[in-house]
Amino acid sequence: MTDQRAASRSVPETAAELRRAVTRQFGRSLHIRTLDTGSCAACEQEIRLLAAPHYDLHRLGFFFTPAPRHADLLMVTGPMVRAFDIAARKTYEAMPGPKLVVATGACALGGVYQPDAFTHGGVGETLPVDVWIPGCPPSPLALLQGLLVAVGRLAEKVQDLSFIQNGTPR
Amino acid sequence: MNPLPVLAGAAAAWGLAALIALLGGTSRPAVRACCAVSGLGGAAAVAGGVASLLSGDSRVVTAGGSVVVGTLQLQATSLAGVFVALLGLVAVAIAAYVPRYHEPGRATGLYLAVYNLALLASLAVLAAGNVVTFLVAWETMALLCYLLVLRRPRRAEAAAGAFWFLALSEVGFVLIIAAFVILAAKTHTMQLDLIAARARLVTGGWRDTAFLLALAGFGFKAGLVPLHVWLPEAHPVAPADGSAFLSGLVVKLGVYGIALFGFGLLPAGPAWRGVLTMAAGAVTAAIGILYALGERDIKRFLAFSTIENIGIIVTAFGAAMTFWAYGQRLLWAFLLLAGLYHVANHGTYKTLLFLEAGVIEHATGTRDMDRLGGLAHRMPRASVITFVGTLGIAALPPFNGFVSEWLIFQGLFQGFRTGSHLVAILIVLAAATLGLTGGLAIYAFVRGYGIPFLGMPRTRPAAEATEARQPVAGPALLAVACAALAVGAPVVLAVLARAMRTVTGVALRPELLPGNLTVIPAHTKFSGFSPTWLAVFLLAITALPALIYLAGRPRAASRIEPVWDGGIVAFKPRMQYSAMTFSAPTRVTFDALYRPSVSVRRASDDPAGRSGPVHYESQATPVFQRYLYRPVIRAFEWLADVVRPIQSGDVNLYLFYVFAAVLVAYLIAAV
Amino acid sequence: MTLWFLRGLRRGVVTTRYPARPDASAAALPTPPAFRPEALTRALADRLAAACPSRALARDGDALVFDVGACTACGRCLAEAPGAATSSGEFELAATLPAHLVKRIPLLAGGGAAAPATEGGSP
Amino acid sequence: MTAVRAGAAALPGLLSQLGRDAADDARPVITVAVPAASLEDAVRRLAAHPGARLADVFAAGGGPAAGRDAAAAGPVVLRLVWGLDADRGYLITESEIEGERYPALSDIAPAAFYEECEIYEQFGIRPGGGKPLNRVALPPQAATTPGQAPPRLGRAPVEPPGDVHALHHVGGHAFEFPFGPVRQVGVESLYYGLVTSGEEVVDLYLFTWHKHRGVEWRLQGRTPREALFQVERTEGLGAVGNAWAFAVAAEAALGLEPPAPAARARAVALELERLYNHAAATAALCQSTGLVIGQAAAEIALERLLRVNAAAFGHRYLFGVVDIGGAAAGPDAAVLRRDLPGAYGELCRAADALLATNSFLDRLEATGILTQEAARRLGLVGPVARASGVATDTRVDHPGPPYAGLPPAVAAATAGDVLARFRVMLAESAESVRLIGDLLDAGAGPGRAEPVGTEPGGSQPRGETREARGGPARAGMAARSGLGWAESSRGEALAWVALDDTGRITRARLRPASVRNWRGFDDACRSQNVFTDIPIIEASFWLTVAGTSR
Repeated sequence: MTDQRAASRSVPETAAELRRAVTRQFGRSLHIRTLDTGSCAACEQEIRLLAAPHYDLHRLGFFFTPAPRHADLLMVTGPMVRAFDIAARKTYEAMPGPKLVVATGACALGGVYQPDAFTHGGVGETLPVDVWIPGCPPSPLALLQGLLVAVGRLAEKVQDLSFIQNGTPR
Repeated sequence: MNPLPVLAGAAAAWGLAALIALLGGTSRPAVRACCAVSGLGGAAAVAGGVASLLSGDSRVVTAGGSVVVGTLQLQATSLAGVFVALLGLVAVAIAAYVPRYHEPGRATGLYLAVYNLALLASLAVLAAGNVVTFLVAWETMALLCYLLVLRRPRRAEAAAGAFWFLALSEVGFVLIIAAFVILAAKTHTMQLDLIAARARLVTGGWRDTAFLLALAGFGFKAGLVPLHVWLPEAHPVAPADGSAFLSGLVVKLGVYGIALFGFGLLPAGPAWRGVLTMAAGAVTAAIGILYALGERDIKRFLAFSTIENIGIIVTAFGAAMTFWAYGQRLLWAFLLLAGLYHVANHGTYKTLLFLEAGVIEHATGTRDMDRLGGLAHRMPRASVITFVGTLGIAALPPFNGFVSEWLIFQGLFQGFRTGSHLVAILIVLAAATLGLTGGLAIYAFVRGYGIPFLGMPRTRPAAEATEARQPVAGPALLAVACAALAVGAPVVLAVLARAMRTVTGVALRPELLPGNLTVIPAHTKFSGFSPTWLAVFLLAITALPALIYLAGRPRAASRIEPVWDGGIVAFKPRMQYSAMTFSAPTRVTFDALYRPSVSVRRASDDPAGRSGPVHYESQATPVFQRYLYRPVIRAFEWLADVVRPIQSGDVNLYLFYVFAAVLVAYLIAAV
Repeated sequence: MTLWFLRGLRRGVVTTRYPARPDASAAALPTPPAFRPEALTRALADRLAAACPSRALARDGDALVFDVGACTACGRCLAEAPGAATSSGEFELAATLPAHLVKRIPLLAGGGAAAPATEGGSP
Repeated sequence: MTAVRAGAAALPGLLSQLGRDAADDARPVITVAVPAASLEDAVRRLAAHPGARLADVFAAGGGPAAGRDAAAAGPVVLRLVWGLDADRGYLITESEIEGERYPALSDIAPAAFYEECEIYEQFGIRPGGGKPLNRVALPPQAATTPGQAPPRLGRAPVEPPGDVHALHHVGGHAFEFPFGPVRQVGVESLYYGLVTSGEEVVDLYLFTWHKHRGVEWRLQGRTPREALFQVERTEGLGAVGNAWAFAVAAEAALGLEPPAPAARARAVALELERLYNHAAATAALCQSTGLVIGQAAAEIALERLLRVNAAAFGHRYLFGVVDIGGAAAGPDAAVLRRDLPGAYGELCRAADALLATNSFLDRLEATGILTQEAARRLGLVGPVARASGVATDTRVDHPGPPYAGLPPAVAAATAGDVLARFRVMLAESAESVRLIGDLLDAGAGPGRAEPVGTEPGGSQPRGETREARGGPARAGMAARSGLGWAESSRGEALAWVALDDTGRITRARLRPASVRNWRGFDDACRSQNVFTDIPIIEASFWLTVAGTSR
């Protein structure tokens, strides 16, 4: 039951606008819900370690919440098994807007599985992804960077990288 | 003003109503007419009851007599006033309820006739001026109630429930007769007020015997544990208004009997008498609510909760008597007042709840909580009304149960004024028991309301329930009464205080109501509160946040989303707490009382560990039936076999029996 | 609990200063490859594409298209062409658009090296 | 490895011969062809054989791999893998099943039940006796909406699953407490049907199909080395164990023998994996008991161990270490010698403090008890089984290189509760550290045995392999097949591979330890627990959903 005007406001078009909305609404504190759509459990382990003493994401104002109702950001791992569609959709819809989706790990980015009868081969086609974090699994540091990029507190770095050794002019 | 004529009017109205029902019960207009008349009678009874509270005891009127029933004497007393008023209120509510509840028909006509006569008989019990009148009225009332319970005699469980009722009622009746006979014999009068006046002629031993007999005898009707077993059997099988009448009034007549002996006829008494009564009450309260938590059938559940409330009232009476023994006249009167207040309150909301139980049963075809659920959406009116009753019986402000229970607690907390350490401790123990009871009562009624009305429907009938054409007026009236009895507490207390002056000769007014709507439990400088202001305050603090929200809520997007269910494919009704699972913790904690027998059948016990259907049963043992009543019944059966030879059918032998009996009688007379 | 408290005090702080300061542990992390266009031929690009188990590499004309997102840093391309690919050492790879993760590496070695340098190299 | 074709009658002789082979440590794997008629009898014999346990049951054939046109359906070949722990060998029985039914194995060997369900879903044949099965891998919508039905390894079931699967109906004074599939933060998706009377757990069942990715189906048509990539990413927290088992199977099929240093490198990785898993389990135990400080201490240890992994092998979770015929990466012995003691020391200190914290131990003691009988009956493996007094450890019972040289001491307990599992894990960690030391002293490094014939397909463009998937081959009595096993941190991981003559996989069977041990989980939960104990029990099992629904 979303009236159109309000909907257009609460779900911004561009990720940049969304990030501004997030910063405006939550200041610098954000609550994170994770969603495993068929990962190999390594990504989950790395996400758990984010709260461990070595990385302690609370110092950056991030918190984990088990209830999507309280979540502002959804960290999705795994290649989005088709059997999981309902749960994924329910979880995303249970989150209040504005909300961010972070595709986490190579599976979620379409690296390990190809689209077929079992999986979508990535979360991109099921959920509106705002930030993509590569890695198999992405290390906690990579995850931290991804989260900071997601809330616009760190500039995206990869788009300026060429992956050309000893920087041949691009 | 003399209330008797008014009460006579009520009696006449009920007689007339009975007649109308008998003649024209098959036609809807006649049923309506019958109920209208019956309701008028009820109104008259309310008026008469209040009048007798205010104007004190009337003279004893001898309304003629006959060889059969002895002289018929009537008196409107202040002690009975509360009960009379309650009788009237219940009658009005039921009169408003019946036309929509019962389909016209011969059975209905008969039933309504019996019901109105039962009202009449109850009134006679309360207005009885002498022993014979009382006993005759009492027995008539009991038999008529038996017929009420037996509305559907074809049903086995109906017959059984009705039998439990009648059997225990008769046993009680014998004890009551004995009690009255002792008093009448020792005071050489049948007239109740004279018995009260000459009570000091009765020597201590006889007096205590009479009281104990009365306590037991009326205890059967009031439902004191372990004499309570008929309530959960009889209430479910009676029609809703019938069980409302049973719980709302008939059990109160038992309470009236206890009050009559404890405060009217034999006020003076040793401390142990009060302590005993208090203990009986406390035990009754605790066990009643614990058993209520074990029930799925709404009516059985309510029946057990009635037992609990009776326990609370009797505890108050017992404590009052104890205080008298220690010369605490103020607290004596105060606790009697509080107990009577609770009588009125319980009569109100319990009647309401039973009537609503009837609505639910008609709308869904079941009384099993675990087959209901989600009725709040389907039956908004019923759910609101029931909610009021639930708040009342759970003793939560701003409704009436809270006021009277608060007063009772405040009275018990002053046990230290007895000066005796032992007794003080006992009274505080009783208070603690009532505390536990109160807590469990809230738990029980969260369950009793939440399981049927909230959540998702557990069965198709519950999902398709509708409250169109279901009675509303009666319960609604009682809901209003619940609120009025709380908000209008100062007025109620003023009236009751007036009555207490008549009954106990103690003037409570200044200590009780210093004005400004506060209520002081008997002694100033102990505690005090204002039910009225509390109600206003509560309304304010609930309304304020709502207003703030409505004023300041964001105009932006607002979505209504389903409950978060962990992302499962479909959230099913079987995934909700049921009545039995909700109360499982108590079954675990108090398993010594429940003695549950658990049976589990699960596919996963297969050695291969295959998962599949599960069935889990945890049945509480009916302790009292099994360990108390069954042996007694066995013993009587045995006894019957033994004495059968006496009844040989030989006329000469019978003549000899007569001779022997006369001889024995002479000998007793001579001694 | 005092036991735990004291242990905690003795243990001291282990928390990283990232992102304020770089974190030393990042050095040991597996990272996507970086390529040397000078060493890449079409044939080699095809071999790399075949060797990549996660389809992160593909040849498009005279460019090696590298999808960093699909890369699992498994190192098989490094094993396949030690001269042409090395570990990039980049782990801060979060992107706001999938397009940002797709890189075109010109094939400057072997046949037709000059022409694709402009066409293939421009992003 | 000896492959024998014989009837069930020859079994006793084979078993005795097996014992002799075991004497000279030949790692015997015997394959016996048992006709379907005498299968039941053979199962009885083997179930009665001392020290024999049914390690795995799986099927092959029954139609073209990757389930394309079902016209070409051949007979289904049913394989039972028996771990003959006393005789230090494995025995595989092969039976061709014609028609829809085969003798109900789980009536004789209950351990076979889960696999019976799998086989029904994947190959459409079901055990006789008509007992209901459970849904294990394929989602319900696969049954209801035929359009969505994912491909199967064999042919689709003939009977509608509705008649075959048991209904989870809860009756009486209990209700189903739904938990999942989306659960706490940072845990895998899994659905618990938690049947409770309000207090104690009456019953518990698991739905794991939310994560079924059809891995075994994916592996078909790939070369073992390509497949290895997928195998490692099937159960990330068991990457080395599963990859090793798979590699051993492929090596057996290809006739490869990894060089000794490479074998030791694998073993180092495997023990490191065991270490960090047990550290992670400790952290999870603290979390489930609400002991946050203990959790932090354990997580410090865990993080340091993962960093040791990264420094020694280049990957925090040791992906890409195992290779077909050897090890792709070798340990940096210097780094290990320098950092491992410190990291392990963290774990020891955390463990010591935990074992001195009564509020913690009280939650563990007598919680989630799993009887020895149950552990045996359900064929459990690894620390879970060992904590219940079933001391199976393939490193000792079926020693391959390098464990034949330096056998570990098997830690075992009998209590079978959470505390026992915790203690077993701690003891194993100590043993792992010792083993790593010995392995490094013996010398461990990367290396690879080149196949006798050149291994094909290794350098083919992906596109073609997509086409080639499944290929023409029938995975019936495979020409080249092999069985592999490894003692992963969760217990015995098994793999079986059949290759066609181009060296591509026609049927690959992965059986991570999680598949077995989840079956003990509900049993442990039902034993006198209230439902706040369930997270503790789950942590003590430390299984992955990814491993069981693969």
